[in-house]
Amino acid sequence: MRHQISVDPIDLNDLVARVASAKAGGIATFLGVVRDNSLGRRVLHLVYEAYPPMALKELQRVEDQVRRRWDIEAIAMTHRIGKLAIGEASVAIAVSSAHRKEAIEACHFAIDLLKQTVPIWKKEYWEGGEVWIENPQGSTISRAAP
Amino acid sequence: MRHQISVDPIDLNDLVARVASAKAGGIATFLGVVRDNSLGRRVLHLVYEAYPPMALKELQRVEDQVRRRWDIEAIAMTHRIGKLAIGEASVAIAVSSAHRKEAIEACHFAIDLLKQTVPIWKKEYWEGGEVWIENPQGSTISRAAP
Amino acid sequence: MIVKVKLFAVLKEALGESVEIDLPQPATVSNLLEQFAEQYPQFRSALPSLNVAVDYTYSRGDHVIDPGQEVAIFPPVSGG
Amino acid sequence: MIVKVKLFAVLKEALGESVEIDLPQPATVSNLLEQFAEQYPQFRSALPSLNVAVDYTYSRGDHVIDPGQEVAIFPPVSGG
Repeated sequence: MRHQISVDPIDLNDLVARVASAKAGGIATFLGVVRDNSLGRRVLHLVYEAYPPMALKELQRVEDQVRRRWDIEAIAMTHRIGKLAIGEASVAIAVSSAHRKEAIEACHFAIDLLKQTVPIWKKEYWEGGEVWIENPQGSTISRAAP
Repeated sequence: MRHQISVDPIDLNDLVARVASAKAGGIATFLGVVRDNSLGRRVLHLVYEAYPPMALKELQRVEDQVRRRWDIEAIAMTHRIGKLAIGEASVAIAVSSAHRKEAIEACHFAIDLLKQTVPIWKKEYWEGGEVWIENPQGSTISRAAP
Repeated sequence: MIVKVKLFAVLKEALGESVEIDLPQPATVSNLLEQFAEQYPQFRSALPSLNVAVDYTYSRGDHVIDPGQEVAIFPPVSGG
Repeated sequence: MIVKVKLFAVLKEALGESVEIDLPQPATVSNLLEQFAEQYPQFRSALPSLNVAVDYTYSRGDHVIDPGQEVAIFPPVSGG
Protein backbone atom coordinates (compact mmCIF):
# COMPACT_ATOMS: atom_id res chain seq x y z
CA MET A 1 0.00 0.00 0.00
CA ARG A 2 1.54 3.24 -1.13
CA HIS A 3 -0.85 5.45 0.85
CA GLN A 4 -0.47 6.52 4.45
CA ILE A 5 -2.07 8.40 7.30
CA SER A 6 0.79 9.37 9.58
CA VAL A 7 1.71 11.57 12.50
CA ASP A 8 5.28 11.91 11.20
CA PRO A 9 6.51 14.86 9.13
CA ILE A 10 6.20 14.22 5.40
CA ASP A 11 9.41 13.59 3.46
CA LEU A 12 8.74 14.35 -0.20
CA ASN A 13 11.85 12.49 -1.33
CA ASP A 14 10.49 9.32 0.32
CA LEU A 15 7.18 9.77 -1.42
CA VAL A 16 8.89 10.22 -4.77
CA ALA A 17 10.93 7.08 -4.17
CA ARG A 18 7.67 5.19 -3.64
CA VAL A 19 6.52 5.99 -7.18
CA ALA A 20 9.87 5.42 -8.90
CA SER A 21 9.67 3.40 -12.10
CA ALA A 22 12.08 2.82 -14.98
CA LYS A 23 9.15 3.58 -17.28
CA ALA A 24 8.45 6.96 -15.68
CA GLY A 25 9.49 10.06 -17.61
CA GLY A 26 7.91 12.45 -15.14
CA ILE A 27 6.88 12.66 -11.51
CA ALA A 28 4.42 15.32 -10.41
CA THR A 29 3.94 16.08 -6.74
CA PHE A 30 1.68 18.28 -4.70
CA LEU A 31 2.29 19.34 -1.13
CA GLY A 32 -0.43 20.97 0.91
CA VAL A 33 1.18 23.39 3.34
CA VAL A 34 -0.16 25.13 6.45
CA ARG A 35 -0.66 28.80 5.65
CA ASP A 36 -0.34 31.62 8.16
CA ASN A 37 -3.81 32.92 7.40
CA SER A 38 -7.26 31.62 6.63
CA LEU A 39 -10.31 33.73 5.85
CA GLY A 40 -8.44 36.76 7.11
CA ARG A 41 -7.51 35.19 10.45
CA ARG A 42 -3.92 34.82 11.55
CA VAL A 43 -3.50 31.07 12.02
CA LEU A 44 -1.27 29.84 14.85
CA HIS A 45 -1.38 26.13 14.08
CA LEU A 46 -3.67 23.37 12.84
CA VAL A 47 -4.74 20.01 14.14
CA TYR A 48 -5.75 17.28 11.69
CA GLU A 49 -7.86 14.32 12.72
CA ALA A 50 -8.63 11.27 10.57
CA TYR A 51 -10.84 8.21 10.50
CA PRO A 52 -7.83 6.09 9.53
CA PRO A 53 -9.25 2.82 8.15
CA MET A 54 -11.83 4.66 6.06
CA ALA A 55 -9.31 7.31 5.02
CA LEU A 56 -6.99 4.60 3.66
CA LYS A 57 -9.92 3.04 1.81
CA GLU A 58 -10.86 6.41 0.31
CA LEU A 59 -7.24 7.10 -0.66
CA GLN A 60 -7.31 3.79 -2.55
CA ARG A 61 -10.53 4.94 -4.20
CA VAL A 62 -8.79 8.17 -5.27
CA GLU A 63 -6.07 6.02 -6.85
CA ASP A 64 -8.71 3.90 -8.61
CA GLN A 65 -10.39 7.02 -9.99
CA VAL A 66 -7.05 8.41 -11.16
CA ARG A 67 -6.15 5.15 -12.92
CA ARG A 68 -9.52 5.11 -14.64
CA ARG A 69 -8.67 8.47 -16.23
CA TRP A 70 -4.90 8.52 -16.82
CA ASP A 71 -2.20 6.08 -17.79
CA ILE A 72 0.07 6.44 -14.80
CA GLU A 73 2.84 4.24 -13.43
CA ALA A 74 2.25 4.80 -9.72
CA ILE A 75 0.68 7.14 -7.19
CA ALA A 76 1.52 7.60 -3.51
CA MET A 77 -0.44 9.73 -1.07
CA THR A 78 0.32 10.62 2.53
CA HIS A 79 -1.82 12.71 4.85
CA ARG A 80 -0.40 13.85 8.12
CA ILE A 81 -2.52 14.08 11.28
CA GLY A 82 -1.95 15.73 14.65
CA LYS A 83 -0.67 19.23 15.34
CA LEU A 84 1.00 21.06 12.45
CA ALA A 85 2.88 24.36 12.47
CA ILE A 86 2.82 27.04 9.76
CA GLY A 87 4.85 25.88 6.75
CA GLU A 88 4.55 22.17 7.52
CA ALA A 89 3.11 19.84 4.90
CA SER A 90 -0.27 18.32 5.71
CA VAL A 91 -0.67 16.23 2.59
CA ALA A 92 1.58 15.02 -0.20
CA ILE A 93 0.80 13.28 -3.47
CA ALA A 94 3.32 11.92 -5.97
CA VAL A 95 2.36 10.54 -9.38
CA SER A 96 4.73 8.97 -11.89
CA SER A 97 3.88 8.49 -15.54
CA ALA A 98 5.62 7.95 -18.86
CA HIS A 99 4.63 11.47 -19.83
CA ARG A 100 4.52 14.72 -17.87
CA LYS A 101 1.04 15.83 -18.88
CA GLU A 102 -0.56 12.69 -17.45
CA ALA A 103 1.46 12.90 -14.23
CA ILE A 104 0.57 16.55 -13.61
CA GLU A 105 -3.11 16.26 -14.51
CA ALA A 106 -3.51 13.08 -12.44
CA CYS A 107 -1.85 14.77 -9.46
CA HIS A 108 -4.19 17.76 -9.77
CA PHE A 109 -7.24 15.52 -9.97
CA ALA A 110 -6.04 13.44 -7.00
CA ILE A 111 -5.63 16.37 -4.60
CA ASP A 112 -9.02 17.78 -5.62
CA LEU A 113 -10.77 14.45 -5.04
CA LEU A 114 -8.87 13.75 -1.83
CA LYS A 115 -10.09 17.03 -0.36
CA GLN A 116 -13.67 16.11 -1.23
CA THR A 117 -13.84 12.54 -0.05
CA VAL A 118 -11.11 11.39 2.35
CA PRO A 119 -12.41 11.48 5.95
CA ILE A 120 -9.93 13.88 7.52
CA TRP A 121 -10.78 17.07 9.39
CA LYS A 122 -8.85 20.21 10.10
CA LYS A 123 -9.17 22.45 13.12
CA GLU A 124 -7.69 25.91 12.92
CA TYR A 125 -6.32 27.65 15.98
CA TRP A 126 -5.88 31.38 15.88
CA GLU A 127 -5.44 34.18 18.43
CA GLY A 128 -8.39 33.81 20.77
CA GLY A 129 -10.26 31.10 18.94
CA GLU A 130 -10.46 27.79 17.18
CA VAL A 131 -12.81 26.25 14.66
CA TRP A 132 -13.38 23.02 12.79
CA ILE A 133 -13.17 23.62 9.05
CA GLU A 134 -15.56 22.11 6.53
CA ASN A 135 -14.34 22.14 2.93
CA PRO A 136 -16.77 23.88 0.57
CA GLN A 137 -16.67 20.76 -1.58
CA GLY A 138 -16.19 18.30 1.26
CA SER A 139 -18.27 15.15 1.05
CA THR A 140 -21.75 15.58 2.42
CA ILE A 141 -23.10 12.53 0.77
CA SER A 142 -26.11 12.43 3.08
CA ARG A 143 -27.28 15.80 1.83
CA ALA A 144 -29.18 14.30 -1.06
CA ALA A 145 -30.61 11.52 1.07
CA PRO A 146 -34.38 11.32 1.50
CA MET B 1 18.65 33.32 -7.81
CA ARG B 2 16.45 30.33 -7.24
CA HIS B 3 17.35 28.65 -10.54
CA GLN B 4 20.32 26.42 -11.18
CA ILE B 5 22.20 24.44 -13.79
CA SER B 6 24.10 21.81 -11.87
CA VAL B 7 26.06 18.60 -12.24
CA ASP B 8 24.90 17.43 -8.81
CA PRO B 9 21.97 15.06 -8.26
CA ILE B 10 18.72 16.94 -7.67
CA ASP B 11 17.31 16.96 -4.15
CA LEU B 12 13.60 17.72 -4.35
CA ASN B 13 13.39 18.58 -0.64
CA ASP B 14 16.02 21.29 -1.17
CA LEU B 15 14.07 22.68 -4.07
CA VAL B 16 10.87 22.75 -2.04
CA ALA B 17 12.70 24.55 0.77
CA ARG B 18 13.72 27.22 -1.74
CA VAL B 19 10.06 28.11 -2.43
CA ALA B 20 8.85 27.93 1.17
CA SER B 21 6.61 30.79 2.22
CA ALA B 22 4.29 31.36 5.17
CA LYS B 23 1.72 32.52 2.62
CA ALA B 24 1.91 29.33 0.57
CA GLY B 25 -0.94 26.85 0.88
CA GLY B 26 0.39 24.54 -1.79
CA ILE B 27 3.63 23.56 -3.48
CA ALA B 28 3.53 21.79 -6.83
CA THR B 29 6.62 20.13 -8.18
CA PHE B 30 7.60 18.37 -11.37
CA LEU B 31 10.55 16.05 -11.79
CA GLY B 32 11.71 14.97 -15.23
CA VAL B 33 13.17 11.49 -14.93
CA VAL B 34 15.35 9.46 -17.31
CA ARG B 35 13.21 6.71 -18.82
CA ASP B 36 14.51 3.34 -19.89
CA ASN B 37 13.13 3.72 -23.39
CA SER B 38 12.73 6.37 -26.04
CA LEU B 39 11.05 5.88 -29.40
CA GLY B 40 11.24 2.14 -28.87
CA ARG B 41 14.96 2.10 -28.10
CA ARG B 42 16.33 0.74 -24.86
CA VAL B 43 18.13 3.71 -23.32
CA LEU B 44 21.35 3.04 -21.38
CA HIS B 45 21.98 6.54 -20.12
CA LEU B 46 21.74 10.19 -21.13
CA VAL B 47 24.13 13.09 -21.27
CA TYR B 48 22.82 16.62 -20.89
CA GLU B 49 24.74 19.67 -22.07
CA ALA B 50 23.83 23.30 -21.40
CA TYR B 51 24.78 26.81 -22.45
CA PRO B 52 24.83 27.87 -18.79
CA PRO B 53 24.67 31.67 -18.80
CA MET B 54 21.93 31.69 -21.41
CA ALA B 55 20.11 28.79 -19.73
CA LEU B 56 19.96 30.75 -16.47
CA LYS B 57 18.68 33.78 -18.34
CA GLU B 58 15.99 31.69 -20.04
CA LEU B 59 15.02 30.08 -16.72
CA GLN B 60 14.48 33.59 -15.38
CA ARG B 61 12.36 34.32 -18.44
CA VAL B 62 10.26 31.22 -17.69
CA GLU B 63 9.73 32.61 -14.18
CA ASP B 64 8.75 36.00 -15.62
CA GLN B 65 6.22 34.36 -17.95
CA VAL B 66 4.80 32.30 -15.09
CA ARG B 67 4.41 35.36 -12.85
CA ARG B 68 2.67 37.21 -15.66
CA ARG B 69 -0.01 34.50 -15.70
CA TRP B 70 -0.39 33.25 -12.10
CA ASP B 71 -0.24 34.70 -8.64
CA ILE B 72 2.52 32.56 -7.18
CA GLU B 73 4.74 33.01 -4.15
CA ALA B 74 7.95 31.54 -5.55
CA ILE B 75 9.35 29.25 -8.21
CA ALA B 76 12.63 27.34 -8.25
CA MET B 77 14.01 25.41 -11.20
CA THR B 78 17.07 23.19 -11.43
CA HIS B 79 18.34 21.39 -14.51
CA ARG B 80 21.03 18.80 -14.16
CA ILE B 81 23.77 18.37 -16.76
CA GLY B 82 26.31 15.61 -17.37
CA LYS B 83 25.73 11.88 -17.46
CA LEU B 84 22.46 10.60 -15.98
CA ALA B 85 21.36 7.04 -15.31
CA ILE B 86 17.85 5.61 -15.75
CA GLY B 87 15.59 6.86 -12.96
CA GLU B 88 17.66 9.94 -12.16
CA ALA B 89 16.00 13.36 -12.27
CA SER B 90 17.16 15.65 -15.06
CA VAL B 91 15.00 18.63 -14.19
CA ALA B 92 12.97 19.77 -11.20
CA ILE B 93 10.54 22.63 -10.76
CA ALA B 94 8.84 23.71 -7.54
CA VAL B 95 6.15 26.37 -7.36
CA SER B 96 4.51 27.70 -4.21
CA SER B 97 1.26 29.61 -4.18
CA ALA B 98 -1.52 30.53 -1.79
CA HIS B 99 -3.79 28.14 -3.70
CA ARG B 100 -3.15 24.73 -5.19
CA LYS B 101 -4.67 25.38 -8.61
CA GLU B 102 -2.27 28.22 -9.33
CA ALA B 103 0.74 26.24 -8.10
CA ILE B 104 -0.09 23.20 -10.24
CA GLU B 105 -0.99 25.11 -13.40
CA ALA B 106 2.07 27.33 -13.09
CA CYS B 107 4.31 24.29 -12.64
CA HIS B 108 2.79 22.64 -15.73
CA PHE B 109 3.28 25.79 -17.79
CA ALA B 110 6.86 26.19 -16.53
CA ILE B 111 8.02 22.70 -17.56
CA ASP B 112 6.39 23.06 -20.97
CA LEU B 113 8.06 26.42 -21.61
CA LEU B 114 11.40 25.26 -20.19
CA LYS B 115 11.49 22.39 -22.67
CA GLN B 116 10.85 24.78 -25.53
CA THR B 117 13.26 27.57 -24.73
CA VAL B 118 16.04 26.78 -22.26
CA PRO B 119 19.28 25.99 -24.14
CA ILE B 120 19.96 22.48 -22.92
CA TRP B 121 20.49 19.42 -25.07
CA LYS B 122 20.09 15.74 -24.43
CA LYS B 123 22.05 12.93 -26.01
CA GLU B 124 20.67 9.43 -25.71
CA TYR B 125 22.95 6.42 -25.55
CA TRP B 126 21.49 3.04 -26.33
CA GLU B 127 22.86 -0.38 -27.28
CA GLY B 128 25.02 0.25 -30.34
CA GLY B 129 24.22 3.90 -30.85
CA GLU B 130 23.79 7.43 -29.66
CA VAL B 131 21.89 10.46 -30.89
CA TRP B 132 21.30 14.09 -30.01
CA ILE B 133 17.63 14.70 -29.34
CA GLU B 134 15.71 17.71 -30.63
CA ASN B 135 12.42 18.42 -28.84
CA PRO B 136 9.47 18.56 -31.22
CA GLN B 137 8.64 21.94 -29.74
CA GLY B 138 12.19 22.98 -28.99
CA SER B 139 13.09 26.55 -29.88
CA THR B 140 14.00 27.02 -33.50
CA ILE B 141 13.51 30.70 -33.49
CA SER B 142 15.54 31.15 -36.65
CA ARG B 143 13.08 29.02 -38.59
CA ALA B 144 10.85 31.97 -39.34
CA ALA B 145 13.78 34.18 -40.16
CA PRO B 146 14.01 35.63 -43.67
CA MET C 1 -30.53 -3.06 18.05
CA ILE C 2 -27.98 -0.85 19.74
CA VAL C 3 -25.63 0.67 17.18
CA LYS C 4 -22.35 2.08 18.40
CA VAL C 5 -21.63 5.13 16.25
CA LYS C 6 -18.15 6.55 15.90
CA LEU C 7 -17.92 10.34 15.79
CA PHE C 8 -15.31 12.72 14.41
CA ALA C 9 -14.30 16.36 14.43
CA VAL C 10 -16.92 18.71 15.93
CA LEU C 11 -19.24 15.79 16.80
CA LYS C 12 -16.51 13.95 18.66
CA GLU C 13 -15.53 17.11 20.50
CA ALA C 14 -19.14 17.63 21.64
CA LEU C 15 -20.29 14.07 22.30
CA GLY C 16 -17.18 11.92 22.68
CA GLU C 17 -15.55 9.26 20.50
CA SER C 18 -18.78 7.35 20.06
CA VAL C 19 -22.45 7.25 21.06
CA GLU C 20 -24.97 4.45 21.18
CA ILE C 21 -28.15 4.76 19.14
CA ASP C 22 -31.10 2.40 19.60
CA LEU C 23 -32.63 1.51 16.24
CA PRO C 24 -35.43 -0.79 15.08
CA GLN C 25 -34.34 -3.64 12.88
CA PRO C 26 -33.92 -3.47 9.90
CA ALA C 27 -32.59 0.06 10.20
CA THR C 28 -31.52 2.40 7.42
CA VAL C 29 -29.03 5.27 7.35
CA SER C 30 -32.01 7.67 7.34
CA ASN C 31 -33.37 5.98 10.49
CA LEU C 32 -29.96 6.40 12.10
CA LEU C 33 -29.67 10.09 11.33
CA GLU C 34 -33.24 10.77 12.47
CA GLN C 35 -32.65 8.98 15.75
CA PHE C 36 -29.29 10.74 16.18
CA ALA C 37 -31.06 14.11 15.80
CA GLU C 38 -33.73 13.03 18.30
CA GLN C 39 -31.06 12.13 20.82
CA TYR C 40 -28.83 15.16 20.17
CA PRO C 41 -31.20 17.93 19.00
CA GLN C 42 -28.34 20.45 18.96
CA PHE C 43 -27.21 18.70 15.75
CA ARG C 44 -30.59 18.56 14.01
CA SER C 45 -29.84 21.67 11.95
CA ALA C 46 -26.55 20.10 10.83
CA LEU C 47 -28.27 16.91 9.68
CA PRO C 48 -28.27 17.74 5.94
CA SER C 49 -24.50 18.11 5.98
CA LEU C 50 -23.63 15.04 8.05
CA ASN C 51 -22.03 11.98 6.47
CA VAL C 52 -22.65 8.38 7.45
CA ALA C 53 -20.15 5.62 6.79
CA VAL C 54 -21.10 1.97 7.12
CA ASP C 55 -18.12 -0.36 7.16
CA TYR C 56 -15.88 2.52 5.93
CA THR C 57 -18.11 3.33 2.96
CA TYR C 58 -20.18 6.47 2.47
CA SER C 59 -23.80 5.35 2.79
CA ARG C 60 -27.10 7.12 2.74
CA GLY C 61 -30.87 7.04 2.59
CA ASP C 62 -32.32 3.57 2.42
CA HIS C 63 -28.99 1.80 2.84
CA VAL C 64 -29.60 -0.89 5.47
CA ILE C 65 -27.29 -1.12 8.48
CA ASP C 66 -26.64 -4.72 9.47
CA PRO C 67 -25.80 -5.74 13.04
CA GLY C 68 -22.05 -5.80 13.62
CA GLN C 69 -21.17 -3.26 10.96
CA GLU C 70 -18.97 -0.30 11.88
CA VAL C 71 -20.98 2.90 11.72
CA ALA C 72 -19.68 6.47 11.80
CA ILE C 73 -21.22 9.93 11.57
CA PHE C 74 -19.09 12.91 10.67
CA PRO C 75 -19.27 16.45 9.27
CA PRO C 76 -18.02 17.45 5.81
CA VAL C 77 -14.37 16.55 5.45
CA SER C 78 -11.63 19.19 5.41
CA GLY C 79 -8.41 17.33 4.71
CA GLY C 80 -5.79 18.47 2.28
CA MET D 1 34.94 41.39 -38.47
CA ILE D 2 35.81 37.97 -37.11
CA VAL D 3 33.00 36.63 -34.94
CA LYS D 4 33.77 33.79 -32.57
CA VAL D 5 30.70 31.57 -32.51
CA LYS D 6 30.01 29.16 -29.66
CA LEU D 7 28.55 25.82 -30.67
CA PHE D 8 26.52 23.24 -28.77
CA ALA D 9 25.27 19.68 -29.03
CA VAL D 10 25.64 18.12 -32.47
CA LEU D 11 27.40 21.22 -33.83
CA LYS D 12 29.95 21.22 -31.04
CA GLU D 13 30.55 17.51 -31.50
CA ALA D 14 31.22 18.02 -35.21
CA LEU D 15 33.09 21.34 -35.26
CA GLY D 16 34.39 21.94 -31.74
CA GLU D 17 33.42 24.35 -28.97
CA SER D 18 33.57 27.35 -31.26
CA VAL D 19 34.32 28.46 -34.81
CA GLU D 20 35.36 31.81 -36.28
CA ILE D 21 33.19 33.36 -38.95
CA ASP D 22 34.32 36.33 -41.01
CA LEU D 23 31.45 38.78 -41.55
CA PRO D 24 31.06 42.17 -43.21
CA GLN D 25 30.17 44.97 -40.83
CA PRO D 26 27.37 45.65 -39.97
CA ALA D 27 26.36 41.98 -39.94
CA THR D 28 22.98 40.47 -39.20
CA VAL D 29 21.99 37.08 -37.82
CA SER D 30 20.93 36.09 -41.35
CA ASN D 31 24.41 37.01 -42.64
CA LEU D 32 25.95 34.89 -39.89
CA LEU D 33 23.87 31.81 -40.70
CA GLU D 34 24.49 32.17 -44.44
CA GLN D 35 28.25 32.46 -43.90
CA PHE D 36 28.16 29.54 -41.43
CA ALA D 37 26.47 27.37 -44.11
CA GLU D 38 29.05 28.50 -46.68
CA GLN D 39 31.86 27.48 -44.38
CA TYR D 40 30.24 24.23 -43.14
CA PRO D 41 28.03 23.07 -46.02
CA GLN D 42 27.20 19.83 -44.20
CA PHE D 43 24.93 21.97 -42.01
CA ARG D 44 23.19 23.89 -44.78
CA SER D 45 20.17 21.58 -44.71
CA ALA D 46 19.88 22.10 -40.94
CA LEU D 47 19.90 25.88 -41.32
CA PRO D 48 16.13 26.40 -40.90
CA SER D 49 16.23 24.67 -37.52
CA LEU D 50 19.33 26.33 -36.08
CA ASN D 51 19.07 28.94 -33.33
CA VAL D 52 21.27 31.97 -32.91
CA ALA D 53 21.80 33.67 -29.58
CA VAL D 54 23.40 37.10 -29.32
CA ASP D 55 24.45 38.01 -25.80
CA TYR D 56 22.37 35.08 -24.45
CA THR D 57 19.19 36.18 -26.24
CA TYR D 58 17.46 34.36 -29.10
CA SER D 59 18.00 36.56 -32.15
CA ARG D 60 17.12 36.24 -35.80
CA GLY D 61 16.83 37.74 -39.24
CA ASP D 62 17.87 41.36 -39.42
CA HIS D 63 19.07 41.55 -35.84
CA VAL D 64 22.49 43.24 -35.97
CA ILE D 65 25.48 41.63 -34.31
CA ASP D 66 27.77 44.19 -32.73
CA PRO D 67 31.51 43.61 -32.28
CA GLY D 68 32.27 42.09 -28.87
CA GLN D 69 28.90 40.43 -28.39
CA GLU D 70 28.77 36.75 -27.47
CA VAL D 71 27.33 34.76 -30.34
CA ALA D 72 26.16 31.15 -30.30
CA ILE D 73 24.61 28.77 -32.83
CA PHE D 74 22.77 25.68 -31.65
CA PRO D 75 20.17 23.13 -32.73
CA PRO D 76 16.65 22.91 -31.26
CA VAL D 77 16.83 22.47 -27.52
CA SER D 78 15.96 19.18 -25.83
CA GLY D 79 16.16 19.83 -22.11
CA GLY D 80 13.62 18.67 -19.59
